[in-house]
Amino acid sequence: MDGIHDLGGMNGFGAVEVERNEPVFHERWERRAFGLNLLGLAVLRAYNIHEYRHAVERLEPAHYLAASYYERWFTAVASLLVEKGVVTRAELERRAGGRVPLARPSVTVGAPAPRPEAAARFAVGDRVRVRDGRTQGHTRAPRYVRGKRGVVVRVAPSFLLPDVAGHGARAPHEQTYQVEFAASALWANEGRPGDTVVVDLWESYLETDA
Amino acid sequence: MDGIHDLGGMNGFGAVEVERNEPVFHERWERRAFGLNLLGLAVLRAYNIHEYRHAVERLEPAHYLAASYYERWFTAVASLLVEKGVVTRAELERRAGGRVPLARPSVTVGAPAPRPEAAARFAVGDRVRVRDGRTQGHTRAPRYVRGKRGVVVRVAPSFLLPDVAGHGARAPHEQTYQVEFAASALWANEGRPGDTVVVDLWESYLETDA
Amino acid sequence: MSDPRQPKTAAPIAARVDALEGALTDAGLVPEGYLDEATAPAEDALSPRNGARVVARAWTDPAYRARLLGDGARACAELGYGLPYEESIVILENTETVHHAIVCTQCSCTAWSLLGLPPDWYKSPEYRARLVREPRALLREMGLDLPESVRVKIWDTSGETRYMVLPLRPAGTEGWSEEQLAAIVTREAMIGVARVTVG
Amino acid sequence: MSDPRQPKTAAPIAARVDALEGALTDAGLVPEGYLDEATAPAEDALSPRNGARVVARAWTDPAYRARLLGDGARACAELGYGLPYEESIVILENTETVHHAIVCTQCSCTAWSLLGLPPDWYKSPEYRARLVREPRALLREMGLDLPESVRVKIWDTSGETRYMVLPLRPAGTEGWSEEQLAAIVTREAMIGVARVTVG
Repeated sequence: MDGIHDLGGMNGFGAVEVERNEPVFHERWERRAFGLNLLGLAVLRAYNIHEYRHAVERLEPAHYLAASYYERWFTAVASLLVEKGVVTRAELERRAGGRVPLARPSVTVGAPAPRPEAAARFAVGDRVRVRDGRTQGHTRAPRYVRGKRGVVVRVAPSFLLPDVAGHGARAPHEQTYQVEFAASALWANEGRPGDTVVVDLWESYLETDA
Repeated sequence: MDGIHDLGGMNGFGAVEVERNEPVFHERWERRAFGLNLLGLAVLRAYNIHEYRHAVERLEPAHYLAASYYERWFTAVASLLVEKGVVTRAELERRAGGRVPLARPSVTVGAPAPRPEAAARFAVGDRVRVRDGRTQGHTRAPRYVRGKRGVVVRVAPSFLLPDVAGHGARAPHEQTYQVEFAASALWANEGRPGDTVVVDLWESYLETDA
Repeated sequence: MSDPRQPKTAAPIAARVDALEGALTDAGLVPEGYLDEATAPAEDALSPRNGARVVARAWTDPAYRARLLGDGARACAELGYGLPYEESIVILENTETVHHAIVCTQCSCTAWSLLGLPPDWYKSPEYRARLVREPRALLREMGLDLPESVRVKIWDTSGETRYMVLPLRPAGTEGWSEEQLAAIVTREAMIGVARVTVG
Repeated sequence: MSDPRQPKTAAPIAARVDALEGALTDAGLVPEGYLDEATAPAEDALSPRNGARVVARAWTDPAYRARLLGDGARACAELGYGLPYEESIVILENTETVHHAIVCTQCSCTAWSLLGLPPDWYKSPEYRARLVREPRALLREMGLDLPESVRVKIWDTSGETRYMVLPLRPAGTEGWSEEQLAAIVTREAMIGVARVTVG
């Protein structure tokens, strides 16, 4: 989905604030929220990591930007556990004594699973182009590289295809690649010659750059 | 700029709520905010409409999405009047009895003014492509048509080039065009054949589609 | 703004607006009565009733309709609408096979003189984000279910040209007066998110 | 969410988290002590000290450095780091002419086992938005001014592979022990937003 989470290259954001001697968790609830996701993933097995990422992306855009990292984290976990029928929103709100905002529902069942390839289609040095496909579901091809041309710099392992797995469907493993893009190809005159961005992409995101 | 304001085609937004018998202004402050912008534009002449639009775009992204229309409107006006030295933020905050969030500063002086063309370069029926340029300043080429191919359906009047005028610089008038894009060209498989989107674009945003 | 661990609570918006008005007034920069006078048209002269009158005339006078589609500004001026806020206007004619709708994805531009100041739904991020990408689904949610045979054409008000939709005249209005017709033309129909209906 | 005229005030976040923990606990879905045990590594085993030890070894043992750059996972395992959260790891070697930095634009993925859970600045929209587009300006703001002669290479953690930067060993550390060296290697340097410095 072209969601608010896909922040790469967005303008209008200010300074990065670095906290000195930052603790791992700032408050107790952050640690509990962290743990509840581990519970949902590893113990309850109510959802997989791709569904979790997609649930974060499905937060209301205004909520996404206003919330801290662990509030987004909690909201995704709570949303999935409500969607999967493990808990009800009514119970959460009764216990919390107020509103518990959840993610918006998924609007698609996800991409159809492509037929697995027998072998990696691309090799190091191959010139590729990122397909300018669109989905309202989960994907990991950032908007800023869609339609852009790059070069494969590493053939990485195969992994579950997020576009399918993110919707809880049975997903194939698919080859991934690190693809290097010239900054000048991504950002026109802003990109400095020689500077590059490397993005990790699944094979079905790519086509040969003819 | 690739800002939060450039919402066309973004996913993750929900239902459009239509209010029955909606008043023009819901509260007195909305009307006053509306009037203060007319004052700044027409009486004080402290800024032009393009600078105003750019100031709205420069709101912190989280503030932009959380604020109502007239809160964005007010914030842009207040920001410009502070930037132009008409009022100070300190005075506003003293009078308001609290924080008055403003837009983030402009990060560029804007695009250089192109040499004005003697005549319209494109005609109705011409196939054009939207340049995939990037700016961190004001522009009115929405992100969703950048790099896309369309057809000129109307040669519209010349207007001040926002990319220059939005930064308070002396801007040339430039030819504008209504350009029609196939929905399938913009949104891949999501676009229905026959459906189109028409976008109003300045001449320097366009190049001949060879 | 993005870290709620450091809440930077803003003053109430009404207090912020008052602060700016007060600062400008005390600096002598606000002419006496200006804010009332300058904003009065927003609740009066700038009204969708203007567009509705233009539509009703076009429905009843084929020659006017032709002039309106050929030169919208001149045809509006004929009815006394000078379009002070619109330097360029295009009237979009709905037909049995093409449906037009208007949006401004980057802000909320509209033809104030004909449609009035835009309503909240038009200014919402939801409408701005979705109309260009999923027009049929969004229009259906808003109550307008378009048949497959109709092509949808969305106009994004990204420049200085403004648009108004000339809706289809509904059946059952044969012989109605211009005033009767104007009374059923809604702002929603002139933006393209509704049909004009009778009763 | 976008209309403050209808404020939908949420319960405090701590109360929301407690509500979920309580509901799951009362439903018998939380094994006794699970939340404490499962989260303990986050403040202990998952630490940038691990990455720092790997870096220090690579600085002092050229053969290890070669193995690390060839097969990061195996070389980390040599030092006892099994990388339970990382299925694929790539070590990025900074040189006098290439500077690497890591980001995750779409969420906040990182190599937990080597770098620890990521800090707030890494997870901020500001860092995620800006690093891929204006790396030099952002790194300068963060205190790292790179000369023109150095190429900048940003790695967006968009897939399942994780990255760690192998920083340049600073001058003035000749003869230091591995432990001394590990002590000056910061998480920021292993993400690529800082140099390793002495004193």
